[in-house]
Amino acid sequence: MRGVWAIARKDFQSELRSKEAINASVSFALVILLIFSFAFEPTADETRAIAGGLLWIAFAFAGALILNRSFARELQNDCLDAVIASPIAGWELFLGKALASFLLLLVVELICFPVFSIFYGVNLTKAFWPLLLVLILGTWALTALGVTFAALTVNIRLRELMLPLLLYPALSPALMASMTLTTSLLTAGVFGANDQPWLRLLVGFDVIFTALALALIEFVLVL
Amino acid sequence: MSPASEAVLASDVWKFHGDFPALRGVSLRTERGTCLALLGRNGAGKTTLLRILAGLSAPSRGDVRILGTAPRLPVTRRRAGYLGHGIGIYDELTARENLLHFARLYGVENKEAAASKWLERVDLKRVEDGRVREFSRGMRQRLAIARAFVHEPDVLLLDEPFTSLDDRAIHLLQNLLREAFARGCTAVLSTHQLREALELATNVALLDRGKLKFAGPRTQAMLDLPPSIYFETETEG
Amino acid sequence: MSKREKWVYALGVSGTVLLIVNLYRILLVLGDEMQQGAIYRIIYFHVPAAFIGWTLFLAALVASALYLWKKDLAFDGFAASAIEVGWVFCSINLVTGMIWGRIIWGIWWTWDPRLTSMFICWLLYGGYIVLRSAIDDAGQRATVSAVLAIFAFADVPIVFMAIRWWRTQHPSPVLETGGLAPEMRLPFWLNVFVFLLIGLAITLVRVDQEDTQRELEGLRRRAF
Amino acid sequence: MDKRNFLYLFYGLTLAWGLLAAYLFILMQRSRKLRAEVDRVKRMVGDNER
Repeated sequence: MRGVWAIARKDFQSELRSKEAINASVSFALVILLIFSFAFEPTADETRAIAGGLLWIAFAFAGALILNRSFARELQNDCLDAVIASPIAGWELFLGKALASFLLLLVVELICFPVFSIFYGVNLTKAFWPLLLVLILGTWALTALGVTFAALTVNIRLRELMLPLLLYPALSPALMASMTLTTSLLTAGVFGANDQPWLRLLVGFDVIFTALALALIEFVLVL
Repeated sequence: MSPASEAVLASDVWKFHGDFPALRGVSLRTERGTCLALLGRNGAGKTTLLRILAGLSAPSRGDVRILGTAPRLPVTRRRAGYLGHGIGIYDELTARENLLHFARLYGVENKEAAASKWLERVDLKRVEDGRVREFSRGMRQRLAIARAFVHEPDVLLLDEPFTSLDDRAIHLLQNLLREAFARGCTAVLSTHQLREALELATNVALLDRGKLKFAGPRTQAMLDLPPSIYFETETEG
Repeated sequence: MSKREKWVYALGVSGTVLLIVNLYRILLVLGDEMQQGAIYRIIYFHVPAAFIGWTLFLAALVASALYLWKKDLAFDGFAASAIEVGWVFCSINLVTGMIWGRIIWGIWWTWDPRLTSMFICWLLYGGYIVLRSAIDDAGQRATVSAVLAIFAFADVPIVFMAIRWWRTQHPSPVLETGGLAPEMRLPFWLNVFVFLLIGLAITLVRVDQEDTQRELEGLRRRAF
Repeated sequence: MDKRNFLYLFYGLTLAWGLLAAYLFILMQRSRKLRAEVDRVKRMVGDNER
């Protein structure tokens, strides 16, 4: 576990120092929210019905920028080799990176939330805690898959293009669940009767892909 | 301490890139406290072999032991130091943070003391809080050396350590290595800089197209005329 | 002729012969289905294509896991071939499905659970094929794509489940066709078999190419 | 048989087998190219080793 903290701490620290990914990600998310306002009448009731969808599309697209950086950051000066040669296990490296990316994504999302709430006239305080739960579960799904795929694509040509190409189809069940749950929380303020299976699906997705990533990451790192 | 007397033991190591054999049945053994210079042309398999010894890559066939244990085991990696082609330090962090990070990864007992000690040794103490991004080339290289030594490894695996170094850093590295050998540390280093390497080496191994062409103690003749090793061994083969 | 080539010809020829016999039965002997007319015959090709696609994806999953275990590039070659051929059958399934939908539902595409999940899987395995083309080193390509194949297949059941719940409030345009009539069963399963033979034959051709590719990469490195 | 539906059945089958044929065609091309390339590189390696 010591390695997990060391990696997470280093990643978080160096990102906060350069703010490269986080600035790009926040601005991108805001641009997406702006563009959506062209496509839909922002304050109409129908828009509220798809609010969860809009929000998660913005998060997923903006998140790819942060996830791409998580392993790409180790490329300069061949730091990845130095880290893999050190005595930490593959799963520690994965968890550390995932934890740092997860926190950074949460920061981006928490910045976007109030902006979204103002621009689209959505009340977020009505169901804040359940919303936070969905946010955490959905973001972890995005992180677990995203960091694994970032590790897969880190050494290849077209890295920036490959990650979204692989990530979004694979992520679709988690995105659907997050969108449905967020929408019903934003409209009704509570989980609806049909939401239980979605919540279970999201938790299951998180568990399955975290476990797979932990089990397989060592193969990806040591060729 | 494991009972094995070899620091590095490779038995019949093969590595394939697709169908291409980058290493073809390489067997090596290095006693503790010695320094093995790994020579060979570009593409002879030096880097591949060192990456396998460092646990960065798995051999396709054959077995590797470092200090008696498999390279990929955390126990082994804790006692090995690796310096590859890249310098392996982070530009956004300060010199001190870099060393602390790696000390943390290696589970060094007293991180702060270790970082201070090695910053002192490579003469970067006065810039310890400067970002590496702002460092000159020579300073970065010295920091990289400190990074490889920060956990006091028993086995050092150095890939072309002298190639990108300036004179000052070469001198520093040679001194640090001599000190390390004195306390029983073993080193395997691949190199093109024959003179610098041969001054340090106690043993020499020559790789050619993935095969071990020659392995033996370094002789005075090699030191007198470094390139002669290529001719000598080629006629033998 | 190598042993593999013999198999390719044997599978290909027997598949083609059976296909012609079966096509004759399907097109000229069997009558139209009552509600759908002639178009219903597309299910003889649509459904087997999906079956074979999935069979090949499953085979690729097994081969990928075996590669990670044994590190033998032959498994990687097979996995890559199976996924590529499976993806082609997946495309056939989607295209024939769209044409059937145009007649029966009046629209080319609908975001119905099955269509959507098939489309997502098509994208997922398409990503696998693109990813392979972006990696030069054979060992790295094999490892990375093996891990991706495992992730992709783990995703499939979740995608299916999720899509089934998705947009349940929409009226489903699916016209339930019910079970197959007895006289349609034989040609149907025969066609599944035909597709299996043809799919295997193509996969073998593709495996052969993977071998050649590997030999070529080895030769190229030796040339320098 | 229903004329209109039959036309679409025809389209469907043509597309299905057309796709497969196109894929086979691509495979053949690829095979030919691979073989030519192997021959070329083999000759190159032969020259190198002589």
